[in-house]
Amino acid sequence: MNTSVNIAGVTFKNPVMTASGTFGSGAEYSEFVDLNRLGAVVTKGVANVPWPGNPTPRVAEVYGGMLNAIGLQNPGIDLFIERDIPFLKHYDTKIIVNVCGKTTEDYCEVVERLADQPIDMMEINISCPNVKEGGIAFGQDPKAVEAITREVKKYAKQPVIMKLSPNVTDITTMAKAAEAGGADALSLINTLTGMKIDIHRQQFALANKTGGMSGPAVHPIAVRMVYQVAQAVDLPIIGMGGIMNAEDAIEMILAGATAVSVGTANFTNQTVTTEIVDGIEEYMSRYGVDDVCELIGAVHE
Amino acid sequence: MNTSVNIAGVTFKNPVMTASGTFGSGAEYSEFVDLNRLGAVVTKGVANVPWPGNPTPRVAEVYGGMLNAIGLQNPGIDLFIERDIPFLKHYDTKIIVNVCGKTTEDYCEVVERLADQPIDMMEINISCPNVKEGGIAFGQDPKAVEAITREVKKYAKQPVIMKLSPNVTDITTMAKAAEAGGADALSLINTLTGMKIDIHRQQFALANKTGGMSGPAVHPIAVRMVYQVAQAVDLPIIGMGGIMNAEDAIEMILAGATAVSVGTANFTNQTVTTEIVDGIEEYMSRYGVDDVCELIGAVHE
Amino acid sequence: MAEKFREQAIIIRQEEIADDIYSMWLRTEHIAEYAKAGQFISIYCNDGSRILPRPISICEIDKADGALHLVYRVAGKGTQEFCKLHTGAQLTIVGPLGNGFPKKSQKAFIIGGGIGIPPMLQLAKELDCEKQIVLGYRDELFLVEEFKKYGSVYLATEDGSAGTEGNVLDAIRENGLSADIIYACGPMPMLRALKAYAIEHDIECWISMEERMACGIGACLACTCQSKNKDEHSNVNNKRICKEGPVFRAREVEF
Amino acid sequence: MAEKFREQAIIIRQEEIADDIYSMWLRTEHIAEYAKAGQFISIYCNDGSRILPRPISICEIDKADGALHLVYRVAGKGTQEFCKLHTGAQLTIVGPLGNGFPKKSQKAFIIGGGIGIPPMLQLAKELDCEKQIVLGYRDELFLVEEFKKYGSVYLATEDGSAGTEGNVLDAIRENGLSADIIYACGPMPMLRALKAYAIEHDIECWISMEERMACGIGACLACTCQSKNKDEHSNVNNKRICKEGPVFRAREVEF
Repeated sequence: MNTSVNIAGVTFKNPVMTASGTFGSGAEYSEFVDLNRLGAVVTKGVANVPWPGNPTPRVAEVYGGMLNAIGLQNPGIDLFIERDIPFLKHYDTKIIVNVCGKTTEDYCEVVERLADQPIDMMEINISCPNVKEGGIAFGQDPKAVEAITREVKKYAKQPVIMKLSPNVTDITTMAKAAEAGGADALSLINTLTGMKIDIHRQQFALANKTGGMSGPAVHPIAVRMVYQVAQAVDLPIIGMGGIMNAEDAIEMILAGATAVSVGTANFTNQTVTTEIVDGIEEYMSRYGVDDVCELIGAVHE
Repeated sequence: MNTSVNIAGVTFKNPVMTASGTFGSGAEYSEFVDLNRLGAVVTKGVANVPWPGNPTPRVAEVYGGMLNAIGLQNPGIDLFIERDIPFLKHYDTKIIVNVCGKTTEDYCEVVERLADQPIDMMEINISCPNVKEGGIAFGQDPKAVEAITREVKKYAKQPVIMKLSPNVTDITTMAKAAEAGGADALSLINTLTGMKIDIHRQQFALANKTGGMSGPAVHPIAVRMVYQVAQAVDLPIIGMGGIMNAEDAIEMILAGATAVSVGTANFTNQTVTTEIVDGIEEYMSRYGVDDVCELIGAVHE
Repeated sequence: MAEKFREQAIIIRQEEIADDIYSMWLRTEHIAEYAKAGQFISIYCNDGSRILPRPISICEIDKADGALHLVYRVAGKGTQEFCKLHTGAQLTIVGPLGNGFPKKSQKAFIIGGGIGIPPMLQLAKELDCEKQIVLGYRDELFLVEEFKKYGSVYLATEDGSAGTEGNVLDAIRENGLSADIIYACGPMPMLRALKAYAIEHDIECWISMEERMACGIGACLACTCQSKNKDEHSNVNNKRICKEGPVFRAREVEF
Repeated sequence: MAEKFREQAIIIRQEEIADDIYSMWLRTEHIAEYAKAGQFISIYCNDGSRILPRPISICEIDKADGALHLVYRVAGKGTQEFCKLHTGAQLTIVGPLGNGFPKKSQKAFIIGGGIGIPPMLQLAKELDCEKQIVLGYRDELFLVEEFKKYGSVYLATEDGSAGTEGNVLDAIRENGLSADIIYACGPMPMLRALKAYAIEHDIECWISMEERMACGIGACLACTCQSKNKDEHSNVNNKRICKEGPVFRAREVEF
């Protein structure tokens, strides 16, 4: 039985990855999960310099999900290269580094620093506000998506995954823009912007007022967008959004994803990633699927 | 204690309404709920002619919510005027008629037929595909939103509520477009487009492939959009999206809604609407709120 | 206007009577009193992640005891939740819903296929006529003894492990059976075949249909089926299975 | 690397010991064995609509019996769910999490305020020094008898119904107490006042902090607090309450 998948020339032992921001750089979860069993670890977004993030409360639970406004707190690329990459190199898994920034220059600086590092791919988080363009997220404007993709590709030595924001009218225009800019792969969906209000204190549950919504509540929206994007572009897709178990992961693959990222589910069950690896294999044997690639986009009417 | 609210000159005994499409014209739920206790009944979308709707399956349950692709099946305006309006006139509640169409002409025809009817307001569902514009929904293009609002207002004798789609990059541009077109009020959110795949049959759960997602899972997105729109325009807002209880309703009002519509929750609990009316009153007495209007947009940092 | 109730029902007992097929008796306050053969109830999950009711057909009604007998297949997470509940556990239910079977006096075929078998039991009990009960299974049998109390029972199994190898129509032919009216519930292909059989033999045929539901009471228009003629309520060629159905004259519906 | 476990714990018993304050004893496989005073566990809800764990501080540890004592306030739907569970019910828990209190030998103030009182009990039991236990309540008392076993207990209540009318510092002053080290858990204003008191009297002060958490193990960076100096892990002036905390030297954190 083959469970390995190939994305932009990189081979993953299985299609199960961790979603950026939910798994740190793997150290904390390595107390519960054998990282060697994962297709890849996608690290928390790293910027050119350390970011302190937002004030607390940074998270709030919502029905079937959660809101987060961590504010991309990260230790900066220097410490990341010195500490986090060497840590992950001890494991037999692929390393995908998520990159965030406030300006195109920020992104390019990080990508350039990573160019000669022993990592397998980079994932560009374009849901960050573009401070030079009045704070609208790069990922909400097709021109900005194409431009940032093209710029980043100039400096990248590893294949580049553009991570799309779902807070858009038409996800396929963003996917096509990334493709036009030279993206090697796409990942979606990032979080949906939500809000929670404490009716007793009549205050926002998050210090940041709004937060990114994730968890099983957003899964049907993620599946729809992955399906639409798979129909619209030729790039491989890493599907994510509310995947809580193998069934959700397989649903995402059937919709057109070559691999999946598991995020919020790690908070509910520390060992969910390896359970999903096992569950996909069980599904394959139950239905006589020899190669997991046969499942990619296999949904039909 | 005052629980009545005013929207575009119409006074509602309380801020609790039914969400279009979930409550028919009230007949079925009148076996469980005293319609006289509701602020308003918002009827299922009606078109100029009868619509047969989509093939089945038309609904699928998802985590904390549901998908629907009913396809706006409706009996057409003639039978609606002859049967449904007279039925509702037997009750001491306000009547808001939801209108759908495939072209601007369709909408205007229905609005014109309703002009001399004893109804209190009209709600225009602009999430329907505009068949003359390649099927993109009216509600996903600000120019189309302003244009359809302006056209409808030419024929309307009752105040017009424009119902906004959440499947957009920036809900405030749609709200401003409706305001520019002369809308008297806004209602939001309509459903979010989602998809579910049956991994065992490897088929779409809905005959229509995609469906509109509703239920508590979408509530935080609805609260966020209601808050954003309340900051952006001066129109009264009817907030809806995953309201399951009085707490959710109050949260929506604190975010800036003058009234709320309860939809999917009716499927979970047939008497939820009147329970929410009671729950809002309990909240008001507990916190010494004399007038429910004091709660509108009262959220603070 | 039919009486409908929302109640906290209490599980009297529950057991697995075949692979993934569960038999549950519920004590109700009012629903059993008003229920008719062929109607169904909505059962709500206790887990908040599942917000829609599960429509479950009524297998038996014990009016004296105010109890309902349900026999259902575990088909998803909701029924998975129900089957784990024990005596004394509570379930929120709404019913009775839909219209039941008419009760005529002609010589009758009472036909059930798979999980469409349970709803025929109460009808078999109530019908006062010559009853030929034809039950179709994949392999494992259930409720057969219960049906034998009310008429002559003929079996069909896909694997031939019991009765006629094949479907219910094969059993009817093999046993040379005939009747003047059909009452049936089961998978679509079976219902299609019975509709054709009824037209061919020019006999009355009543079938109970199934579809994904949301409200269960006729408001949401999710569970429609196509009707031969324009429906009075919908004003199009659609009928609501939860409201006008689940029992229809086979000739009235297109499927 | 500290041992952490994910287990199905079983409720030994649970009772409401004050208005909305519940006392629950859990049997664990490994967690009690490794737990230290001042640590916490994550408790998961059984209802699928709630996906995040509830961090609950450890009140007492019975290593011989492999049991944990938790005393928590019903503050939302999750704790509402927990408080309804009876003996024998199962809960998924993860722990022990965070770092506990250090155990010094100087004359100590053990100070708890409100729902910050329970985590001080195991420390009171373990500390081997002169202990002055100061507990602050709004009105209704709980766990007082338990604390009396381990030291002299001084009370403060907002309404004056017991002990000193006011807060824990009022009780310290009214009773003319002094100590060389403070261990404390409670509301922010109390912790701020104690930090100031400790600086003023130039004594060591250890506080246990609280914040909204998601992962509970240090990965998600939700439950941070500002640190005086740059934190080694975060590389900014933030520490993770679930990982570097919940117990901090008061001087190390800004709040």
